[in-house]
Amino acid sequence: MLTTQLLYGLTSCLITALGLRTALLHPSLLHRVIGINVLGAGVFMILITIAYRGPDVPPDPVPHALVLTGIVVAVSATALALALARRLTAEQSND
Amino acid sequence: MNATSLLVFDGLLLISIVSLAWAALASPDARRSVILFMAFGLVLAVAWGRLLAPNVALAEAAIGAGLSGALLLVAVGEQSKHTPHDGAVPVGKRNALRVRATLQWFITLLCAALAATLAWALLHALDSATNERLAQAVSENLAASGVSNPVTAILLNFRAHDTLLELAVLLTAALGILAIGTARPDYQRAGPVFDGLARWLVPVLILTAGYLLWVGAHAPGGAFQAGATLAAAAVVLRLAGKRIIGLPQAGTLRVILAAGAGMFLVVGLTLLLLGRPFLGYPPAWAGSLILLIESAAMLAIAATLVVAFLGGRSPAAASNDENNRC
Amino acid sequence: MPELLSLAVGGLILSLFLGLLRVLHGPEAGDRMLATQLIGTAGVGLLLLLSASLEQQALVDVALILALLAAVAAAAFTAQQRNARDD
Amino acid sequence: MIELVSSLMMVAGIGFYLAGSIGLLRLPDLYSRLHALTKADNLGLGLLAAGLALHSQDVFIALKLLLVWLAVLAASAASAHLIARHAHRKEAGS
Repeated sequence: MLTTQLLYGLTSCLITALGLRTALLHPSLLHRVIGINVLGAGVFMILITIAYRGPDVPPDPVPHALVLTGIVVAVSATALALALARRLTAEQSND
Repeated sequence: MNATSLLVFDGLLLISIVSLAWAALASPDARRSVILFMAFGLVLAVAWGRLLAPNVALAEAAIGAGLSGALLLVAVGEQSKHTPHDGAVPVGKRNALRVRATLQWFITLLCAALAATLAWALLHALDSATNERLAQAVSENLAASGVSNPVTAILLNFRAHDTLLELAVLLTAALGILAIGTARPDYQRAGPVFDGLARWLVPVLILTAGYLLWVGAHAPGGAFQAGATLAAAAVVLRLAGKRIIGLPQAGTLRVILAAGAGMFLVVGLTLLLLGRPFLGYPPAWAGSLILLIESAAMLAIAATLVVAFLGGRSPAAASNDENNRC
Repeated sequence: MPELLSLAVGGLILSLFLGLLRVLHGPEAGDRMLATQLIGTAGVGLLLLLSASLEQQALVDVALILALLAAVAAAAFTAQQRNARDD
Repeated sequence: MIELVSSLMMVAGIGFYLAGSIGLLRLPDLYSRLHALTKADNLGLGLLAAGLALHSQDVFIALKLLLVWLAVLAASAASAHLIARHAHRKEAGS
């Protein structure tokens, strides 16, 4: 195991947990959406850390492909969540 | 670069990442959170570059640092305008509050446990001999895939089924947004400085999108990064207060939104009719077929992201739908 | 040359770190946005240096996208204020 | 000789970066911070990119580096102006 992997791996676990906590507990919807995005970033970092093989070896491309699609799915899920939140606000202010 | 300086670099980069994530989540003010989140995305893009993942770094730079931030900023602006009763959550009895505090502690503890378990599993996985089976399979078959960028080969050839379904997920999200909301009102016309920015930024973004699509076959790049960059061009036009942002009207828009998954299916089914497996490209044609599918996917991804930024149907289309219903 | 690249990377990460302090301290949204621009520019410089020292030409493309999209983010920030203010 | 010039340019570039960030951190208000920031954007990145372009000795990469610098230059000029104007309007409005 490389020191780089250790450092990035532990960081990724930390931000995954931080993001999850906010996504579950925060009262504001927008903060929850940001929390889910931070959680996603943590998971992406785990995958890219696993793919890393050191500075002089080409990394494993399979996790990179997973993360690439993950980023795009994450942004569209974020957009859907924001659209839902917006509709919710509109319905509430109609009452 | 020697090992020590890389180590110092990693340390400072990771401290920045954690403190930005922490500050973005802990800040009470939503707009501040979003700005911190954008800075977080910028630093992440550098980290992906550092970990030799340029394909991912491109997507993060376009989406994490740019488009997500723009989406969230617009949402913040609306929230602060519309929610006077924000924070006025009805305060329950003291008992309920105590239950809530206990619950919060419990969930925090669970998250800490999750982090520890993840760390344990990750260290275990990194310690055991790395499994190179998949990476080897990719490099062995790369020559026959029609492209030389391994990530593009995986996405568009080896695991094309997954990417097809992923485009279907994007289509679902776009349809959901179109069903839930109506488009946000147009922005007011921008001043001369903003117009000047848009005048060069939009064409450069469009050219860059084309470059990324083309270069994706043999170097980092591809449909996802290109689609996000193209969407950014439309977002800038929208922000500058232009009504026409190159997005076609209702009917054509739906065709473009479905183009990514649609082109995949057309190519796959055609190959099936010709007696080949579904999406099993003939090696001689693989490169061109991949470029064809990627071009359609780029347009679909860009259209999805622009619809996401607009926030729903255009008001004209929405009133049409109402009329049809009555 | 490798020593120089290390030194330059060190200088830039320090610059990014100082920008980070300003992002965290604010006090106004505009200050944070300016500091985010600095982090973006430092990120662009870091990617250029990494592309030379890790011999990854593609990182220059990443730097270009980062520079362009940081402008989009700043545009979104100000345009949203423009609309929020005027109506 | 080219190596020396390239090294000097890079060192000077980093110097401007650091000066810019220290200014951003130490100066008292948004407008003077803005002034500091432009040093990092224009000169810092410009000298760094020029040094790297000389170092790489590849025309295509040198052109790309130039493009990156121009993009940052134009983008930062416009966004700095916009941010400053909005801060100014916000002050005037409040």
